[in-house]
Amino acid sequence: MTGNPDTTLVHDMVRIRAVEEVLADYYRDEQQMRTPTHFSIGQEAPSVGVCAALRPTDLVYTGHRSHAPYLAKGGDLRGMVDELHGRETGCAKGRGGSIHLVDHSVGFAGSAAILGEMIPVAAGAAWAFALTGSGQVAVTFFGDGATEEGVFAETLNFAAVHALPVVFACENNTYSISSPLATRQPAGFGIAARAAAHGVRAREVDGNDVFAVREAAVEAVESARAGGGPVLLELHTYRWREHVGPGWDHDHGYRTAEEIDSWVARCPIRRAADALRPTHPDIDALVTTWTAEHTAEAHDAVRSAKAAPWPDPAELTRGAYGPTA
Amino acid sequence: MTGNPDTTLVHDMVRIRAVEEVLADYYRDEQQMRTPTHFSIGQEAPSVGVCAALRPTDLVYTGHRSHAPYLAKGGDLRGMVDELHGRETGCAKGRGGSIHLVDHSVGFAGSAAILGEMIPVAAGAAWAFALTGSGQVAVTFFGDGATEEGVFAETLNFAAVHALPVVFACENNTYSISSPLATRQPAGFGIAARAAAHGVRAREVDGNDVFAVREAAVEAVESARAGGGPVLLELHTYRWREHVGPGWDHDHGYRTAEEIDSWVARCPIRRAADALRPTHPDIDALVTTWTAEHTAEAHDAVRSAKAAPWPDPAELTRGAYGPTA
Amino acid sequence: MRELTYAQAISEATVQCMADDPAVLVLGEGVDDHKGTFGTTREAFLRYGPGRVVDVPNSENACAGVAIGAASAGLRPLVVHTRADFMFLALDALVNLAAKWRYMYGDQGAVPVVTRGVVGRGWGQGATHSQSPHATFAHYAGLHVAAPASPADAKGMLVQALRGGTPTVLIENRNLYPRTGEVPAEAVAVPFGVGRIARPGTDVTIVAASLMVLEAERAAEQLAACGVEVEVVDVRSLRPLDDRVICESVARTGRLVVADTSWSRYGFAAEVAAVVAENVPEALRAPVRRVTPPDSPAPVSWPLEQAWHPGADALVAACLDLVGHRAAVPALADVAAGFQGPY
Amino acid sequence: MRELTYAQAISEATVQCMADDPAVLVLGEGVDDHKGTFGTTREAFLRYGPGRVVDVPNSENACAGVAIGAASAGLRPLVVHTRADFMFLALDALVNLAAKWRYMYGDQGAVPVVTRGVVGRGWGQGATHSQSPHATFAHYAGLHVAAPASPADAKGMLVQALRGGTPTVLIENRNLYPRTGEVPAEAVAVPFGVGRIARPGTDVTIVAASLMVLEAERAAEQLAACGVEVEVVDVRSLRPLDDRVICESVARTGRLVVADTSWSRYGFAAEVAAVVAENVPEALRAPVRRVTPPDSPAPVSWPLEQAWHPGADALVAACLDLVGHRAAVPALADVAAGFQGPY
Ligand SMILES: Cc1ncc(C[n+]2csc(CCOP(=O)(O)OP(=O)(O)O)c2C)c(N)n1
Ligand SMILES: Cc1ncc(C[n+]2csc(CCOP(=O)(O)OP(=O)(O)O)c2C)c(N)n1
Ligand SMILES: [Mg+2]
Ligand SMILES: [Mg+2]
Repeated sequence: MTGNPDTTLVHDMVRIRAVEEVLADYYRDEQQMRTPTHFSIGQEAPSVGVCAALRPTDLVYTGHRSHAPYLAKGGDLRGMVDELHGRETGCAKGRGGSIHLVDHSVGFAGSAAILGEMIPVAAGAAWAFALTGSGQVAVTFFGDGATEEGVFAETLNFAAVHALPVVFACENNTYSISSPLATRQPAGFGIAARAAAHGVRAREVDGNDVFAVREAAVEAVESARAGGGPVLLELHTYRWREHVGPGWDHDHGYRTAEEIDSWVARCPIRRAADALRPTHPDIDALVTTWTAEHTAEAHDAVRSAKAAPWPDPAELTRGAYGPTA
Repeated sequence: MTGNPDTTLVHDMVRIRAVEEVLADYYRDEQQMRTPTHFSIGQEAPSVGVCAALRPTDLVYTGHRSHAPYLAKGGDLRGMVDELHGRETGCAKGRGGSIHLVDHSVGFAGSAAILGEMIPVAAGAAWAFALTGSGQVAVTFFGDGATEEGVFAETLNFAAVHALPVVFACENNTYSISSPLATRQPAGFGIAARAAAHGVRAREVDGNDVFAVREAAVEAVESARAGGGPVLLELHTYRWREHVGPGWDHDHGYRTAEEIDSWVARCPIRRAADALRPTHPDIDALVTTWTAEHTAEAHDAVRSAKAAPWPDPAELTRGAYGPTA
Repeated sequence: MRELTYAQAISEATVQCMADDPAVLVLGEGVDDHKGTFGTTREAFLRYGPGRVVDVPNSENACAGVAIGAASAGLRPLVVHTRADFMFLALDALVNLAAKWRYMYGDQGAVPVVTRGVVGRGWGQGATHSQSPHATFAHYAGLHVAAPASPADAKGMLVQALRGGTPTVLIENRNLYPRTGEVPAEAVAVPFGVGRIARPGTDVTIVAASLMVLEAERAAEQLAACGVEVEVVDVRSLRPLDDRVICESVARTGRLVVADTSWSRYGFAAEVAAVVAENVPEALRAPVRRVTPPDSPAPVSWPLEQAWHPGADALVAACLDLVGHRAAVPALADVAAGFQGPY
Repeated sequence: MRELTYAQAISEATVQCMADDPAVLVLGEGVDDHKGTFGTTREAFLRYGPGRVVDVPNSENACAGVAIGAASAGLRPLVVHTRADFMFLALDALVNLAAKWRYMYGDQGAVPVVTRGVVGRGWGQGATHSQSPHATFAHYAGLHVAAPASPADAKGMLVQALRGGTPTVLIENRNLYPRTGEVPAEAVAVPFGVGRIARPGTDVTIVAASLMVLEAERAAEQLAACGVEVEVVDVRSLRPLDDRVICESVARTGRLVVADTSWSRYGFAAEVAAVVAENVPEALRAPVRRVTPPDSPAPVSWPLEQAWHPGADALVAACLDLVGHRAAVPALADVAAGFQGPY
């Protein structure tokens, strides 16, 4: 850990990377996490950069690729790993799995697996903030694929009409499962441009440059907080592993090994370290230390999760309904 | 009738106006047309101008405000009036009513009352045309309110990706029932601009200038037919009567009498006549003649509809299912 | 007790809940206009203005999501659809997110959004404006679904929904809006899952909700004149469903007719029949009857529309048939007869 | 006859229909990828390429509408959803437009779009990826809804759908994909509305569709060992529903268990119970039993997931209970046991 805001960004990415790599190995080797899992390995910078701009009371809502924003927002690691193992001690008590992480104590309000579903939800939270004058901001993370859902356009329009304090953080990794952007959206018309046409201020950012992401996010979040209305950040990034699951997918035929390698070469952690090295010559040592530290932390979490209690089938329906009035 | 393309536009608007005014009176006075009815009185130019650019084999799909495009595309008047009266002889055999007009013989493929629903349907027809190389174009009419449905954005994207021969004809009359545009869409961001951001070529047109509409439509339709991809026309116009039903609504509180009057002053028929008068000094006489002729035609149609047979309740479920393989 | 119309009862519940709880707000297309959703949102708009009674864009999916998000942040949104048919566009948000939220996040947090959907025939509304999607919503665990028949229940169940912890869908038949009945002045919640005997009888049980309770009562009156005593059960809510009141009644009468404004198959009528087959099959002295629309979309043409919608006459016929009574009875007046166009 | 897996049968039907009819085309998210929708669209893509097997944007509503439009212009689109849960977003287009098209335009024109939705448990799919929306679609008149259990039916019903004149929803349980069975080499249509006796028996009838037919057969085998003879009825299609095969079986056995992967209330289990209560109530010698998931969303955690999904064991218990048999029987292997992650 460190008090320096720049090295903290690197630390947070390293931690997410280390945790996800450990989880991916266990997931693949032991098949004990019975929940479809979408890793963010290679695309840690959007989560870390955006969440660095947030207060604990700001709320984050995400799609299926949820681990990175959960951890970046400060979500409890044990709670997440226990959840992936389906334990009663999981952050969603084993009911939700990888795609339904939640940690109210740090403002991670929830994730959901139906594409686009959380986008209006974040706008709704922002509406509540605006109506009550709470000064909070809502942020939602989603992918390029989710922007094809009609609810994305509906929400942009709604948020613009009501000038809501919401930041739309689009992680554009150019794929929806195995479908490239080119088969899904017309060439030359970006997501940011679409948002702008709906009256939502938008910026395209190099999503593998964590400092650029943070800078854009700070501007967006503070503008939204000050009543400047919604902002969309289109964060260009890339997923290294397969869409769902722990493996690599060079052999699936939808993208080339060269393409993947070219993005691995643009690793957000390496790039951040490169940028800091002149002023922080100890950055490589720090990365090595942090990697070791959080790899160990992740192994501990998995060990602990495996020892944690399963939910009791007698409580199978607990929480299906709320209390009555 | 006339063979002159310019005066034909005036004629077609006059006919629609005369028919709708007669129908509105009967509707109000006799309550014999038991079907919610959305008149286009005052906004005839978009239908007439766009349909003037179409071939009989091109297909038109519309929303609820269906009479004007139905008639403009050449839909059978008796079929429509019988349908409004719920008769077996109606264009939809009395099953569909005002909001479900259809006339396959002239390429009026159908109308539907769920906002936005027909927009992708037109794109789908265009897709069929593109795949089969039929050379047809599909056109869909809808209002400014329908553009707030997510399916509008989804369809723009789909049509752009596949460069479909579809023309989106948006009749922007600034209201959705009693809700003005300002409460529904952010100021300063037009529908045409949103379409453009989705990769759909778009133009804003004075929708009360039938010649401007035709010119834009000819360009759009022929470009789409030639493989130039989808085009959206945002046609600025105005509805004179209440949203649904035959009356005026100055007293409903959502718009002023002055606003209505200012648009009545911009009557598309009057404007077209004004434009043609220098070259067609007989235009006023023609308008008078046509008005009388089509007023009579409408009265006849109503008389005939009232004498037409009702559907047989024994055939209540006819057409619910298709034949099996 | 003073009488209110069903519409006034809903309006009063809305206004009182808004007064009691600043977190309650109303959103929907045109909720602020001069008609105010058949008069149910007008008073709230006049009192609380556009900040709490909010006209929204034609974006049913996003608006449902926005309501869920607002609820997740502590508000109590009441979403209003002037036709329940538009709710298909909000179905994903309601059944795939709102209904599951509390459970899938491990019983932490809640999104008790309330959605009102107007249904009901009248004036050739046709295939896409005549549906009652109550069974669709009631199939998915996690929602409460109610369809009150009386003004008192319309008020009390809305109050219950706006105070409870479960996302709720309220289905309102527009033909009920002008009906009057005694309504408590205070905002007293009517619990879900407790049906009522709307009329006691001994020969046949008619189970219904919403408008069909009135149709059943009209049928019962007519049948009483023929010496057939019908018990009318108003279930009030579809989920939870009061199995007990249904089964106890059928155990008494031995005959069941289920009335519904939506299709038989996989609908309310199916569920009620199943409850009886599951619990008191031995009580059945005759086959169960479902009085519902035929298996087609709704037509527009007047004579077809009249034939399509099930009403008191069809209930009378079904009951007479069940008791083996062959009398010819005069037709009843159409319950929607007073309704005029255009909408 | 040669054997195919259920997935191969679907693939073969698709390829043969595309060969027979150039108007048939396939669209869906990722239908063109290396997995090819569990292997069901791969062969078609390899043969007919991206012009007829079309990857689409994540726009379920528009894609349904596009398919309807293409059908209105003469094509025969087959829309594929890798999870039926995504179909909620297409529900408006399917139930409010496709289902009603032919009727509301006066029996002129048709939009016989076919939609395949994959359902089924496995690997902690959780609340929003474990649903079977068949009852929702089957409630609305105008659609055909089928849920074939065998490879032969999977092929034949897809052929039927792609040749028929009615929009159709086909629900496929992913746990059926690897199951093998005899499948005719030709593209022979299997009609909707004709159920079959999957196994004859005398003591209890289990009515099921899709995967639950297999569970019922497994239960029947176990029960036969205890001397209880179960008749398994595979309805094959939910709309039209073959009331007769259900009622004739129950008339023989006097006992009914309905099995379903979706909730009891307002679902398939309700409809089947209602059909019996409507037609042959006197045949029932015991209460009807519904073997379905409990009233909560689906959980992720392994032990909860196992408890939530109804299977052969629950059917065995229900049947034994109905016949008053108190024997303890050993638990059966989990039908989804072979399934591994991640998806
Ligand atoms: C409504 C809906 N349609 C389809 C899916 C299946 N699906 C799950 S993730 C995914 C890809 C989404 O791509 P994107 O939004 O870019 O996110 P990424 O996975 O790239 O982070 C798809 C199609 C879904 N979950 N929900
Ligand atoms: C999905 C849906 N939501 C709401 C409605 C109710 N509705 C019918 S017409 C209309 C106004 C539509 O406005 P616009 O699209 O601008 O067309 P206009 O009536 O102005 O021609 C509304 C809200 C509907 N029919 N469908
Ligand atoms: Mg992506
Ligand atoms: Mg408008």
